[in-house]
Amino acid sequence: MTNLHRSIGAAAVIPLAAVALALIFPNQQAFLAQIAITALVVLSLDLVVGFAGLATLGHAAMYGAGAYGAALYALHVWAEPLTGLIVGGLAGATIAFLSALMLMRAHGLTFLMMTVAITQILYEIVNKSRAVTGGDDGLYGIVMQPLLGVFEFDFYGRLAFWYAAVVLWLVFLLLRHIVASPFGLTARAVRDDGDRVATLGGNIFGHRVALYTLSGAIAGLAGALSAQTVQVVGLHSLSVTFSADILVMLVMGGAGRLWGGLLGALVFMMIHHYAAEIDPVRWMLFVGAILVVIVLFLPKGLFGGLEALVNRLRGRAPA
Amino acid sequence: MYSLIASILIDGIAYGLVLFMVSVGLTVTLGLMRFVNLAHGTFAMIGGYAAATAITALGLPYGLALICAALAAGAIAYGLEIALIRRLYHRPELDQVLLTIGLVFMGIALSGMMFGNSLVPVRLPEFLRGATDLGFRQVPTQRFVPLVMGLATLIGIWLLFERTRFGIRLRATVDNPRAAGELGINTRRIYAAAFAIGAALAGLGGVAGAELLPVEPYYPLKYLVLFLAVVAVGGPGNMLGSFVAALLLGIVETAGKYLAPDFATIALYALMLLVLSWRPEGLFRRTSKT
Amino acid sequence: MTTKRLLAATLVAALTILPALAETVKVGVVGPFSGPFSGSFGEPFRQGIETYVAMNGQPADGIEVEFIYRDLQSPDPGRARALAQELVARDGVQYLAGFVFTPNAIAAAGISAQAKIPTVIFNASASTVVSQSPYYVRTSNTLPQVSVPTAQNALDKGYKTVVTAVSDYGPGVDAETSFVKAFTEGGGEVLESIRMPLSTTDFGPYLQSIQLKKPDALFVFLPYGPPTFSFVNAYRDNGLDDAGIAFVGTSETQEVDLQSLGVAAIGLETGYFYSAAHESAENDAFKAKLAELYPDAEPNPATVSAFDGTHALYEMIRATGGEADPDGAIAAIAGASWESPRGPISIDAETRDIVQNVYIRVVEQEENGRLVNREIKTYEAQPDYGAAQ
Amino acid sequence: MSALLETRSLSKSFGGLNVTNNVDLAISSGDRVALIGPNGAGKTTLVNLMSGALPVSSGEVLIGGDTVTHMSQQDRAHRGLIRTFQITRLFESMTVADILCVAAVQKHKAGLKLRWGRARTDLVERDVERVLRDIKMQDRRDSPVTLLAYGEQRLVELGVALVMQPRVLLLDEPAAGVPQSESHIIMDAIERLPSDLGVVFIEHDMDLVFRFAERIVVLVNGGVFATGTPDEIAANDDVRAIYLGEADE
Repeated sequence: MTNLHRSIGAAAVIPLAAVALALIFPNQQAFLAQIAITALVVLSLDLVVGFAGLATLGHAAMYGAGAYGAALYALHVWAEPLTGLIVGGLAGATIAFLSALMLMRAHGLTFLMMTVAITQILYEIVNKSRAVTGGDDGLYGIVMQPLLGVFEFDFYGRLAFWYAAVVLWLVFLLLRHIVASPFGLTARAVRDDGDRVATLGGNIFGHRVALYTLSGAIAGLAGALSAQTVQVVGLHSLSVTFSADILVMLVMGGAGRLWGGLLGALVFMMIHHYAAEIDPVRWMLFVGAILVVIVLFLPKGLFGGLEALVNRLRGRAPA
Repeated sequence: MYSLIASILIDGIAYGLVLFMVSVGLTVTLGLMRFVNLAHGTFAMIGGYAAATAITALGLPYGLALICAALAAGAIAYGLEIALIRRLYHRPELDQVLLTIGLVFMGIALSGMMFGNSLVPVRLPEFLRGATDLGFRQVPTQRFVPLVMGLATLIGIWLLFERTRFGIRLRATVDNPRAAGELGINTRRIYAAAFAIGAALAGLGGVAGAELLPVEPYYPLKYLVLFLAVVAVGGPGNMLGSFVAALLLGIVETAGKYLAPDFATIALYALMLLVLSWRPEGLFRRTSKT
Repeated sequence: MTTKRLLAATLVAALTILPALAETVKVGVVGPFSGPFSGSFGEPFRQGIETYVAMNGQPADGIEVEFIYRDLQSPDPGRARALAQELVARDGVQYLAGFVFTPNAIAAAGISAQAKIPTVIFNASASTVVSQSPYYVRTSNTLPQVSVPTAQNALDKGYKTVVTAVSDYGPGVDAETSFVKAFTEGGGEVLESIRMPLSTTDFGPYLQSIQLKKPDALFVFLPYGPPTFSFVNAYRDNGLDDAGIAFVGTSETQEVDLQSLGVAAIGLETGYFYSAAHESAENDAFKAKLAELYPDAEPNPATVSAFDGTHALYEMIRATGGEADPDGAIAAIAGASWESPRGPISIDAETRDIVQNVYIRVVEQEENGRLVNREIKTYEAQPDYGAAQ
Repeated sequence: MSALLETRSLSKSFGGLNVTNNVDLAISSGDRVALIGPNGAGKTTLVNLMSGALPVSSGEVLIGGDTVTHMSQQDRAHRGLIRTFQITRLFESMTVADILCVAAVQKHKAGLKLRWGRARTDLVERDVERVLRDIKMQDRRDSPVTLLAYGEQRLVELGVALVMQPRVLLLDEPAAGVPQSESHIIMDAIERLPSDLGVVFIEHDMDLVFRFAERIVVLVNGGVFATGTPDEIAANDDVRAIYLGEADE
């Protein structure tokens, strides 16, 4: 019973947080939509970094694939959002699957640099295919049909936020389920000691490919959300810089925990946004210092720190 | 035809040596010490600013400015090692990523405040400016700086790591810190010194490469991928590997520029993918036992 | 239905906010105030705005302008849109300004068009940008605008063959396309067009292979900062000047980089819209005030674009008496013309894009050792040739 | 009936150095074979070759009469060949039950399943509970493995193998590093192994060897030096000279 209560409670956190954010920041819905979309990519990144133990600077490849895929679909095929979302997810999954075949035997710095190489090659290809992608000027002119045929995309970003938040919530619930599944359990084991799982008959390569593809599909969904709500897709979505940003958010929140990714995205985006608002010139000094402080004092990231705090308040020993 | 091949080799090697000089410090900190040092570029940038200041403001000759660059980068790194970095050696790699990215952010903001957000040229002495005629073509005279420094560094590092007590202790320490400590090696000091050496090399590289990678606040992030590529392809911790990798990457990108100008970048990254798929540990494994 | 309701909501919001802010007109300025482009764009934007304000005070009695700066380091359409939305909805800005990168400007166009926010583009240079919102105005330039007269000048100088080498991104491709078109239509021959990846650091090989083709001239477009620095040095150090291959550029010698380029830049010829050495009372006054406010600042094209952009904002604010009247504001600026520090400029009534002189300049060293872009020829009242294509 | 596990002229060399030399072995159902030999004799290498962790240089490995020489570890595992490690390799972030569950999931090839479905109740949990009973660790079920005593960790290492219900079990020094006071729990567990299981174990502790082994294979310099019953080996002067004498020191 308690477990059931707890899991229902956990499932309600995202909707409650979304409502709270919408009330606190009523005039910044487009920014909130950005947070939700970024949280979704960070969540997908956690599958690779936290649950496969592989640091990557190439996650933008799948996000970008989803964004361009959904944008091209909306421009040339059908401007219906939900099918576009599926297209984006498929595009991300395809890129992830193809690169996984090459990547999933590597680890460490080698893996990191291979992801960088793949992302850079995609970036260059998209940059050069100006006729299709708009190159560096970006792909624009996307006008989406109403969501479910009813809700119009407004320029204040209200629908954009709720749309992104609902997708984020559903994906989060799905991932919670997956993390507890045989697949998720095996993922943790593979992260801890992949070779050991092989001696037990586990198909490590296949498992990693599946995990990477799943992660790519989710990153693709996030890319599609971005394309549909921003209505412009730029090369930024395929850049190593973007990959690095989301990696920082994940580690800051706490890799290996789904909540960590969400919290990291929210807190980093907020700090960045407000620090840059207070001092548009020197905010990086402040953000840099915060990262250093987090590493020194919260070794398990923000979520780990939060958990420890809650446990202490409840008078429990930390697990 | 021959002159084309010669040109590819000359430009490729010259560029490769620049790549080697700017990455060699990272081979020490990331490769040998296994600290995920994404702030490597920050130390190169510090070296660049130090040299530029020494030349422009203090009027020092280029040679002395190089020494200033190494000292400034090394000293700041030494301080950071003691204050922050040594706490992170036993922490997960991702924590090291976060810490060094934090340092990079702070370095960007601070250098922008101190030196402005535009690039700062490291003025060359008269005899290093302009072109040198090789008969069939000209090469920039400045490229002799990374050539000489690159070879000197390679030999110097080899001597330092293979032929001195410090080198033996350093290798013992990175291979097995506990055993090294039991043998009476002051592992903390060895680590601090090695980190400072890595940063000092970065500082030198920042100056030697300043013609191609100009010094500016965003330097550490802009060229990070380049540094990492050299170390990964060469095999982390292998000095000779980094040297060969830098030359290889330099030559391949240069060949791309001559033969398929629009696709030079793709050629470079495709090569990286191939090499790393073929040899996941890099071209050269670390020589000492793991 | 929904759109109407939203417009109504906007109107109500505007009406409820406005009385309280009757004297203050807010302008949101979005640009790279930190990061790799802050030196070449963010800082000049700010300096241009503040210099204009220092020289002209407030637009009218009882109207105060407040500039709200928002940092947007790089092309990131999502963030661009979010910042624009927030500035409009939360901060209640009547005008937007800034925008360096084309994708960012296009992303914000949706907000500008739907919320009816007159916006002055300080840089984003793709021809299409201004057409993305009926409330967009541009005070910088487009690449065709400066490349076409530069090609004309190359023809006039008798260059028969040219190789073009541009950075492989939007502005580079625009520059290449318009230069090649103008140069070949004028009877010249383009031997090769090279697009160099944006991440290129070593330009030596490109210049060596260009040398083998022995063109009369080399047309170049590179982004400000490090690429330009490396390229110009490589041009000298690989002996292209000795081989008699003339340098034909546009923004490469602009003032933010010029002193860093050093002696390597002397003699380079470029066609662009502003030189700090432009001789006019307006330019002298502008430079004097800039030097007073920012002793270390170089007056450069981005500063002047922001300076003129601020002028455009003032014109619009004056014409509408500080009230929210987007159509009135645009009507007031479309077709306007004035004397800028760069020379005479006007805003095309149809396209809302800038029409200005393009000057052919050559880099000279002054007695005090400083380098300047000396204007030697003027192509008057150049439109955006890209819009016609 | 063919042997459960067989090697034929199995050899392995690392850059000219022969670490395994023409080894012929056959393990049948119910066998208890001890692999002994001085340090560096190639015992662990032999286990690695049999389990597929290392590629062979020449020779063959057969399971149940089928050649598996070029098969991966996981395929050999599914054919009933399971090994343990000299240094415990357990999933550090997990509890005892989770670790056993990982093994059970692999056994049922459910590693890619996104739902537990019937796997949980019918198969996985049955396997996990069975082994927990077998190794007598029901009370440690939900303990994080890193908090266990080392002897208990070794027991879990053995338990992981038992979940797989192998036909042949390769135990690489099952009691290595376990303090004397705890070693009996390992021995008891080994004693209770199913009688039809073929077991090969590397062991340095001669008490253990002589207590369990029905056959002893002495490896020296990568090759089989002697084979025989415990009594025969104990009586073999050459073995005594080379190995036992050394071990006595």
